[in-house]
Amino acid sequence: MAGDLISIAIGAILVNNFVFARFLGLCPFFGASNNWNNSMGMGVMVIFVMVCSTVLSWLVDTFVLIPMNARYLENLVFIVVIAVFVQLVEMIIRKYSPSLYKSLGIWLPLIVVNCAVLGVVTINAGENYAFSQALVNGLFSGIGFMFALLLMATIRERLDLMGVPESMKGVPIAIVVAAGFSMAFRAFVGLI
Amino acid sequence: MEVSIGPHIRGDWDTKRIMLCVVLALIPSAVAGIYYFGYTALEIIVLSVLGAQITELIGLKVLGKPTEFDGSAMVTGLILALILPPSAPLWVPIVGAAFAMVFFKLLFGGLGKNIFNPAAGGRVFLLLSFAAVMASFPAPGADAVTAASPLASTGSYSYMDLFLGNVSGSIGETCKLAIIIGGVILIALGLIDYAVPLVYALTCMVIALVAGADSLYHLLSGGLLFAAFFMATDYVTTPITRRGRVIFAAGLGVLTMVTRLMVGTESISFMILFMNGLVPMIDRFTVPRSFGQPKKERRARKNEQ
Amino acid sequence: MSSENVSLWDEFFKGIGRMNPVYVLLLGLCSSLAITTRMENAIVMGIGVIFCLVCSNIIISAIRRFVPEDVRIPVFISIISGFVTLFGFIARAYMPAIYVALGIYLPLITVNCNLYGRAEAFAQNNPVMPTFMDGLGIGAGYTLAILGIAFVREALGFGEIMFQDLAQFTIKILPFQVGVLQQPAGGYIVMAGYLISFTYLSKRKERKRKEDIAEERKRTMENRVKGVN
Amino acid sequence: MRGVHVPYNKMTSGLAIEKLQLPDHVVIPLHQHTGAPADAVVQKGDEVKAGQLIGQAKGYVSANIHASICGAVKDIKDLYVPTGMKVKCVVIEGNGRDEKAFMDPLPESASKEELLARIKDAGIVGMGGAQFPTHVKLDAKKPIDALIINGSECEPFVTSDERLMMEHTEEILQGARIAMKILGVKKIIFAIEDNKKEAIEHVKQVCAGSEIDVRVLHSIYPQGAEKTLIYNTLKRVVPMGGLPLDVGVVVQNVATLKAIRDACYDGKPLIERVVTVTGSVKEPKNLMVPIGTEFSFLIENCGGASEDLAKVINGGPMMGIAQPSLDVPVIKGTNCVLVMGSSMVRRYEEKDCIRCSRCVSVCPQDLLPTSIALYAKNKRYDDCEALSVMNCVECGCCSYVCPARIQIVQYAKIAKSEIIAKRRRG
Repeated sequence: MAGDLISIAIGAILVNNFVFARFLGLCPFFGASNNWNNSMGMGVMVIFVMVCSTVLSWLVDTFVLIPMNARYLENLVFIVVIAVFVQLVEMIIRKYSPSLYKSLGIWLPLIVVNCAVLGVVTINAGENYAFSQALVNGLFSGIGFMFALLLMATIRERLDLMGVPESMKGVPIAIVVAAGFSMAFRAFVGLI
Repeated sequence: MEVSIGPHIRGDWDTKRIMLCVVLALIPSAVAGIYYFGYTALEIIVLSVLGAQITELIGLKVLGKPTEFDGSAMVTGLILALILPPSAPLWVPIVGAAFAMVFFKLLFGGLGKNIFNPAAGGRVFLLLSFAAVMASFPAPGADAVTAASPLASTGSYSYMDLFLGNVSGSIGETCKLAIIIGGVILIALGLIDYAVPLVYALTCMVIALVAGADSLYHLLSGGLLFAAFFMATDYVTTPITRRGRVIFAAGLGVLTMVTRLMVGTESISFMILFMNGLVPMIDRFTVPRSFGQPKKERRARKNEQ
Repeated sequence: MSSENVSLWDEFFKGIGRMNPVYVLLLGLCSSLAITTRMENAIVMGIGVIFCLVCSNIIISAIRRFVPEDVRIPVFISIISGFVTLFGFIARAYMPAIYVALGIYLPLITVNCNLYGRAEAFAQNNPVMPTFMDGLGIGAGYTLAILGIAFVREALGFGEIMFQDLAQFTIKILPFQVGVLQQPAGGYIVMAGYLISFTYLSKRKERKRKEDIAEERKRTMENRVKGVN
Repeated sequence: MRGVHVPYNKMTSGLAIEKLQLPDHVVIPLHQHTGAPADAVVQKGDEVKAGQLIGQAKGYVSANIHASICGAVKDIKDLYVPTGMKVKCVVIEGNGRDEKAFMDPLPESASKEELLARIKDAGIVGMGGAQFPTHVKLDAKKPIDALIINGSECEPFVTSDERLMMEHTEEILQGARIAMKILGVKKIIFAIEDNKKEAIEHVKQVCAGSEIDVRVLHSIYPQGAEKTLIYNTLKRVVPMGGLPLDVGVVVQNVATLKAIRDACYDGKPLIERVVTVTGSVKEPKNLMVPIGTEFSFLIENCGGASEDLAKVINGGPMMGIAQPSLDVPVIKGTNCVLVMGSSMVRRYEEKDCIRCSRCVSVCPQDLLPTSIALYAKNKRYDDCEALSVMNCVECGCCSYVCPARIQIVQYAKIAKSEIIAKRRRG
């Protein structure tokens, strides 16, 4: 069991990294990876939302959809769960911690349409993961996403300083870097 | 009278001289490769160097940058050739060098700006794209018997054969003696920090020892030593502080051995790309404490922007 | 009437050209890179996006006056998700192989930034007809973009173009395969190629336009000077 | 400690100090020191004698200025000085006479206050190049327990201090004892770089049996930088943004100590100094030169230039400043006039950084010069500040070693001045 969880964790960070292997959450990835602070904010929020959505949707899936034999509605139900959850969190943060809202809250609405979150939930359901497996997958997918964000942020900060050619500035060069990582991450495929 | 800013004298080393010395240090490996694998090895080396050089020339023209020869493309082409299998068809070095130069260097704006080691990138591209031609390694000598890379067959070679390079493998990676000669040249000229190959090799050996594998065999097989001296020490794609470089070397060692032992493949080039990507982050966290700076201020970098 | 027609077509063509969702707006990148190993998958994905985008656009545009600001995210998302689920049923029934190949990316059309992005940016502020054309244009632009990527990846990555589900044929293109293009990295590489060319061309066009404007200004100035004299 | 090994080219180290013939006129700037400029106390047409006060120090951090030759004040006007600034200068037309207007010598028993007042009156400033008023430095407000005599002279070509150590060892030590008395210290270290063999021998001989600890240091540039020297002799680390006082140390250059001694025991103000004239001149020399002598006169007296003049530098080649013309005067901090002919000057084109990190490994202040240059190039001075650019001593090692020939130290200087300007703005 523990070995299984470890391999899910390694898989989520290295082998099936959301950004470099699975292509999930790319819009916020390229949007927020332009500097360290944005990446931190986005990364932290993604991990938080991913873990909570994983838990919530696992509960809904196991105790509502499967007994009712309504798994074909998963997509609809999950996205509503995520949207409602995020909206709630946004309201709570805004009310109780305006400073936190100011630094992290701006990322919240974006996260609803972040395919990484719906992606991890869909993967959990598709693989029929048990609760612990789903939780580990959710957590480490988020960590893998944040890792990729921070890597890209430091690289893009350096590239900004060095000055890349005019038509390469911003996202194009980031995609080239992502291609490099994507190739490098290929070596991890045999790990699990 | 000329008014210019100081210092009014400068050191002797310039970029071109550094690059040409790296080429010099690579020559023993190239010679050993040609000795063991014959004329094809020479062809591959020449084509790879030419490919890199011509691609760079065209690329710099397109970018509108000065096309003065600085030797860096030559180094990339040479390193790429030395990590290719000697049986590779002749289009492989050309395609690989062109891709390496364009995708891993010129798109970033040329020398000094690239994130990934172009030679490692070129090899990774070739491995992923043309697995069949990249994975067969002929044994040294005239006969074209295809053998697996030495990594796959632990214990089938003597240490002496491994050391001298009388084994199958990539052109420049087999002869450890030549690699060490080149490495010593680089260290003696003060071009590379001896800590990098040392830490890298030691990390690999310790991990092999802990895992119960033959650590000397691991050290002497595959592309470990070549990467230690010539790829993990590439200026542009490794950290700028010594502490950073040691972290880089240790991380590379761990990843090399993890993939060797757990996946069973030689993926040093991949791991070099991966660690290259980590370099800006390592640099960010290894800003040295300036002389007389209190400890607390070390990470004084402001985070609000 | 004719002027309205022109503007409607304009809504359509902007999605293909200057507001191309993939190459210019950089939206919907995930699926553009993930499912473009085969052209067939890309076609189905494109159809799915056009279908869901147009339908949800129309509905959202129609009900736009009745949705309170605070709950618009869940409402829009649910509408989109409904159509995505519907398209999932259709795909599973008629093209099972592609349905499997698309995997999680089919349900993930729900969170394709294009759909929510268009709902937010266009549909909730515009009447039904322009919204319809906008959806169609953006969908077509998206489809063309991913077909472009898929063509390169399949032709070079597999050396052939193979259809199994929509039609059945194989066209041999190359005697060898560039394996990396089948892999995730290939998506990024081809995407980078297209994106860089797009940016380069548009930058050049922009520069040319600026030069033209400068030229025009210079000429008017000269004329004015002449007029004064 | 780190630094670079530069070719020393100390070709004048075997040449004894010669007294320069009297120049027919001198240009004496009223601002040759850190702090406020002095006020002129003479007027156009006044007759002055050598050693007569012509500029009165204004405020505490300032220094008196004295006439260096005997003659008449021809003009008082703004002229360029070797620091690159345009400052008010007193031009004195010499009359060829050798009349002196020195102060009375002080007795050996003079009190601390008297000595300090004399140093102030004599207008003594740091003669190693920094030109900081010496009376301020010696009037330490913090407890001091060590005095370091800086005889390291790490700049290539310069030999003025080396000659002083050979020929005037006693005077330097007398000066050091005066400084000791003022500071009340017991510990005294004479630091010399190991490439000055003869000077070391002399100093060792004279110091034998005394309380002075002669330390022979490894020759590496910038060994003579205060913070580096303190670390290498006493292993004390001057805190960032701090002064040597903060670790209980005062560093004095050998030439300054000799000037202190001359002021106290001969009553002679700081009106002349040793200048090494070297490089592309026919006869390189170590000359005793009145302050205010123009560079052109020095070069003439060294047989003229041996080839086309390309650059003339006030100071050594590492930190010295290239001069726009030969009409600039020798000032109190001019230890060397380096004449560079066109064969000595090489022009370099700045290329892209290859991150070789040579600059990182030579920086004596443990900075990241390459990153600082990169941020400064992008005008991100806050990031430069975060990388402690204010701790830069501008020694130029980074520029010296850079294979891409990037003017790293120049970027650091720009960043520093921008940061200072920003701090001033508040």
